[in-house]
Amino acid sequence: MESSFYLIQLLNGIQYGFLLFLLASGLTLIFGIMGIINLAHGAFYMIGAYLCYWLTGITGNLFTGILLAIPLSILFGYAVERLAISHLYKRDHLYQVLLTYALILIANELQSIFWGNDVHSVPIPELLKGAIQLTDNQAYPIYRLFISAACVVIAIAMYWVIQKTRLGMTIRAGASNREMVQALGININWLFAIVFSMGATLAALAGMLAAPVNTVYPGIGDNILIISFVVVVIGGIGSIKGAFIGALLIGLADTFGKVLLPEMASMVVYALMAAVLFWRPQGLFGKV
Amino acid sequence: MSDQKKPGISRRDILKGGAAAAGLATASSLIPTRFAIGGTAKVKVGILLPYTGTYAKLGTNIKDALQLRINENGGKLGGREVEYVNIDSEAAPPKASELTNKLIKKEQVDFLIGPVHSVVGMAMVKIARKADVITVIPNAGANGLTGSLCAPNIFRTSFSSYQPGFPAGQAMLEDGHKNVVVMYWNYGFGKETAAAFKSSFLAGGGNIVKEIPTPFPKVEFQAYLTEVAALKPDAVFTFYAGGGAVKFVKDYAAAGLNKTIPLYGAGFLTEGVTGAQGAAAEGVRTTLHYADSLDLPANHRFREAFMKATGNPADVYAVQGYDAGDLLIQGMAAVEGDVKAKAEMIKAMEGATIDSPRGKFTFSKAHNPIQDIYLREVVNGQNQVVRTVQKAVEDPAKGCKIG
Amino acid sequence: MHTVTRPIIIFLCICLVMLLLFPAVGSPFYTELVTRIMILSIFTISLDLLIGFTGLVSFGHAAFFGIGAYLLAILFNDVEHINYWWSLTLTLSMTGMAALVIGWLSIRTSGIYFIMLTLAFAQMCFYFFFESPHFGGDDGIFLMNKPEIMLGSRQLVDLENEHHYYYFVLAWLVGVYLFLSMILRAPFGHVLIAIKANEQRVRALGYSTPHYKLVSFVIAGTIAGLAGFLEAAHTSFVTPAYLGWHESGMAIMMVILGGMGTLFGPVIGTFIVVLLQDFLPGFTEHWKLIMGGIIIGVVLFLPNGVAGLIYSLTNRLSSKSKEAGREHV
Amino acid sequence: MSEIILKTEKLCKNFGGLKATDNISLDFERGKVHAILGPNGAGKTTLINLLSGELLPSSGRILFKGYDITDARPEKISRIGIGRSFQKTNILPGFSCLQNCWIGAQSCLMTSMRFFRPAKHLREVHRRADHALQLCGLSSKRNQIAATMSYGEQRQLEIAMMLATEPELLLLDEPLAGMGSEESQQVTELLKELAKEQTLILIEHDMDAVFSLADTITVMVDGAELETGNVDQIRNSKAVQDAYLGHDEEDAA
Repeated sequence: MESSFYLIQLLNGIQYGFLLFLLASGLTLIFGIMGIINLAHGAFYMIGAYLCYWLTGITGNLFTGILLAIPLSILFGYAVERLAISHLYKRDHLYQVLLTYALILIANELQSIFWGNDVHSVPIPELLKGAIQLTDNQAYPIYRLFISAACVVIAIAMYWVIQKTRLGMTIRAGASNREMVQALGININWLFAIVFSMGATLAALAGMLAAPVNTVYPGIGDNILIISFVVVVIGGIGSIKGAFIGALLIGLADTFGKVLLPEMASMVVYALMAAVLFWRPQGLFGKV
Repeated sequence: MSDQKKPGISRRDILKGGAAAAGLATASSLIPTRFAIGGTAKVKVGILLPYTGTYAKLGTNIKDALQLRINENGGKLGGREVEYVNIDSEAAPPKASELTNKLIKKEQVDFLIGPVHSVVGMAMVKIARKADVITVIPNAGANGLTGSLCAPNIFRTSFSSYQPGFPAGQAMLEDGHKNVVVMYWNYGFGKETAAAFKSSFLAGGGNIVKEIPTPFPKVEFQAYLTEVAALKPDAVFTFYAGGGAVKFVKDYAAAGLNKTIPLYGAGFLTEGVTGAQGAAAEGVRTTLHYADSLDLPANHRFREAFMKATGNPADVYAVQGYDAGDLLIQGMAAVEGDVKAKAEMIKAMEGATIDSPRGKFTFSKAHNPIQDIYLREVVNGQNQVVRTVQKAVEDPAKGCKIG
Repeated sequence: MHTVTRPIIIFLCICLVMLLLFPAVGSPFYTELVTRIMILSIFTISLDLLIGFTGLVSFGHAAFFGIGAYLLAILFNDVEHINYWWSLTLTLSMTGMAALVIGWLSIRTSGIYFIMLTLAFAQMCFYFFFESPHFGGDDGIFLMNKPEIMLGSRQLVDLENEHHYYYFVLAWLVGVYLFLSMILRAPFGHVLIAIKANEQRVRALGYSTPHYKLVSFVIAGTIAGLAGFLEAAHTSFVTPAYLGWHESGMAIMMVILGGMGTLFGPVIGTFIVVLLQDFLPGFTEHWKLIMGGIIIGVVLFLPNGVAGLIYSLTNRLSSKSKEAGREHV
Repeated sequence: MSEIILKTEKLCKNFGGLKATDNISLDFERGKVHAILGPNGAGKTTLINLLSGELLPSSGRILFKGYDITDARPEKISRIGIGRSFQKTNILPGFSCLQNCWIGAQSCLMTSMRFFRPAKHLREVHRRADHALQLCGLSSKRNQIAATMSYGEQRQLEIAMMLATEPELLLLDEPLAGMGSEESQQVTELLKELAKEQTLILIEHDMDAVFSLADTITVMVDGAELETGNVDQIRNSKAVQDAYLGHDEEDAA
């Protein structure tokens, strides 16, 4: 194979990595700051994808669809946090695993009731429909580049919010010392509700952005859940930077695993995770 | 997505379900099926299909079409009323044995219909063979179900993985494609289809440039498409289905590959999903035992009736369910509703000719349809028949010891 | 640390008698269903040894269930006369080895990382069987013949006979229960429970806690393998789905619903969950909605599970004779 | 001068840029009570954690009876005869008093990997556990669940668990922390009793208790050793008064 082949694969890997980052960033936020294992992350992704399909269908435009779906996701995340998650902060991880597992069952049934079991697709807006010719016979869809760009923008925005704003400072403080934040007179319940709905919305946003390339069908959430966890754990729980690096690593490992080790393509990712944790049990950028 | 709505819905469903369950309980307690042979008692048809998860749509269509066919027969089998026992298989293999047992031992059904998922089918057939319950498989395509696992009481109205795969090799050679990349989901169905394709394609002098199995049920194809682009084959043969098929066809078109490298596949690539695939599916050619646009009276009749009964357009899965109903009708008619006369009924079913929407077909010795395979092309979102590739394709039924 | 009080012993004896009598009154379907529940109970009890007693939340325990089942199906795939004792020994020792390797790698981590690492290994095993061309892939693999339990030349138990198999599995369940309660009563078990309560302190008292955790992990894995062995011998059919994370999740659900940290809790939990799965789908198509609601209810309102409920009931009943009738687990 | 049981050589521990332990070289003599004093944040607990293996030092060495134990983990340290108690109560709350001590007594007897014999049949373990309870005056509470005992009793149990391992050297991290005067008195008596036979390394805030118990005192400030000497030397040291009392005033302010 010529070098352009590997260059394009590199592009594929990075692009997949960006998408994985978007999936994992919400999870690591909730993981790291609230100490909650949110198995329902995939359910939020699924809900985002379906909301996008539904609202795009109504409004006829992907962007208005997404703009309408975001506040709905925020509300939904907030409701879940208040009604269910907020009772679990002092409890063992085990109960969080279980409760969020139950949320998956419920979300999947609600999806089946509201939207049925068909496979749907979301049209790509005219503006982003084209493709860039890479080789004589392969083109790269502009929408994929748009997703990558959106992921980078979101990554930078998250970095900015967490490092530079007052909210971010409170969030960081809350992650390291819950009592201290409370002592400073900040309502920790309110803070956690914000973080959770932010995390849920990020997952839903990933679902929305990916909907036009991924199609929307029952069970999409389950497929991305485990891989998101792998990214978060490799990067180190709670580390946005770690999630970014982890996502790129996984994206590249998965892409090149498929090309170079097709027989074991699915195992490569898990083997990478096991190797990283063996070497650094707390992940690449995790705190001890 | 409201949490307010949730209790309302579940309550309503519970009430509905509860009433149905109560009705069912009284019915079965009043009429002890076991002792009543012939006229009075209802015939119990156990249906094990997925109604939740990825395969839910297939399960629903098969069930609706099966009941449609029996309702066309006055809702009766061999003159007896029919009672359906529906169980959601969840397409979950670990539960398959338990759920099959539930139908056979607890509900004591006379007939078993199902499943969609081949692995569930494996477990189910194994039990059904032992319990000697007449079983009609309306979808699951694993070759083994009418191969090494075949039995007198097991019938299939759908296809074996061999059937859409094998003629595809011939079809692609006829279309002039000699150097082909084979891509498929690396699981039983995909592997069997690809193997059948290869056997005819290689025998006809074709050349397989590369075989790319992709992990099932993952839908990240970008790396593979880059590989295809670099290999520059004449065409690509694929096996994907459901959500994976939509994603694959769209990704293939988005990468611009459809302009230079024609895409072929086993029929499921464009079955029931062309709406979601949109323009990307145009020109994709697939082989299958059915096409929506088949110009046969039976097909027109069926499609109209199905649309009227369910409000949904029919697809190949519905056809398979419809034919399963037809097979039951013929079997029961031959014994006039006496389910105890198994040998006689099986004989009648073996000899049945099904006037299917896909065209008339009969059964092989292994109880798999001997059917025509069509080459279809997606035109304006419709699978149009290009030509009949091979008439009366029969599964070789490797390992089958009956007949 | 839970103690087995006298009312609990009476309760367990009643349950045992009911299980002994059940095949006489139950229909063939329910006899078989209870057989399956008892097999799953062996699996969930073994998980409880990790979750409830050692404090290791394994999210990949189904891997060992699946490995046990697969080993039987692979190693003895077309053997005509499978010697039960030999196949059991071989299967369990190999499952134990797998647990040793996975455990050794996982136990270095703790908390969330342990949860995720066990999940990762289970997924690796899942994909190994799922994509491997040799073991049937996702179609699974059949076991052509059932093991034969011979004593000399006489057949001891006929595994083809549902009633025989029922009592055979029941005997295993009781055996595993007694084995684990013995372990937990022994010094080793005390250390495990202490590790769950406060690992740092136990280390400071001179225990090499990773060793204890590893031994516990291997025991639990081997017993899970036993359950897988029994299941494979029962259905003669093994698929990769046995190793999936949904199965691991369901097992955790059963342990918690029943009450972790008690050995009988998981058994109760398994009965409840499987019977609900049997019963609810007849009620509504969207039965998983109800299942999800039940799980949330348990998490929020019944954190100690049904066993916790039984304890608080019996404690209220026997609060006066509490000191007298106490025995340590 | 009697035998040196424990020795540290240029022990350092850094957390990031912070020097929590700065070049500590101390000798601890067998049979003596060696107290370590210092204001909050002086690095006393870090030092104990280094000695007990909870933390690994950044540099320097620790020698126990001449053997290098610098890199040993907590379980190893405990096995070779160094017991420790924790500043925050660190017991097994669901266990009874006796069971808590059992766990301690069992550890060095190499019987813990026994699977089948019920724990209560092991006579030697029983003897040790009982002895430890008796020393700490908890014999009457032996069957009480630890979580239900008073704070003072839990502190005593903390020490009893350590004693059940029958260590040669005891590391006590603020055994009097948070106690009322009466409880405090009791524990001080217990420590005096222990001091007759054992070697103690004691971290304590309570000056009176330290002065009444200790044979040798080391004062630490900002992770470093300020001064080491007997009670009178320390009491009269100018440097100590400046540093320690000065800090105290700051704290009060």
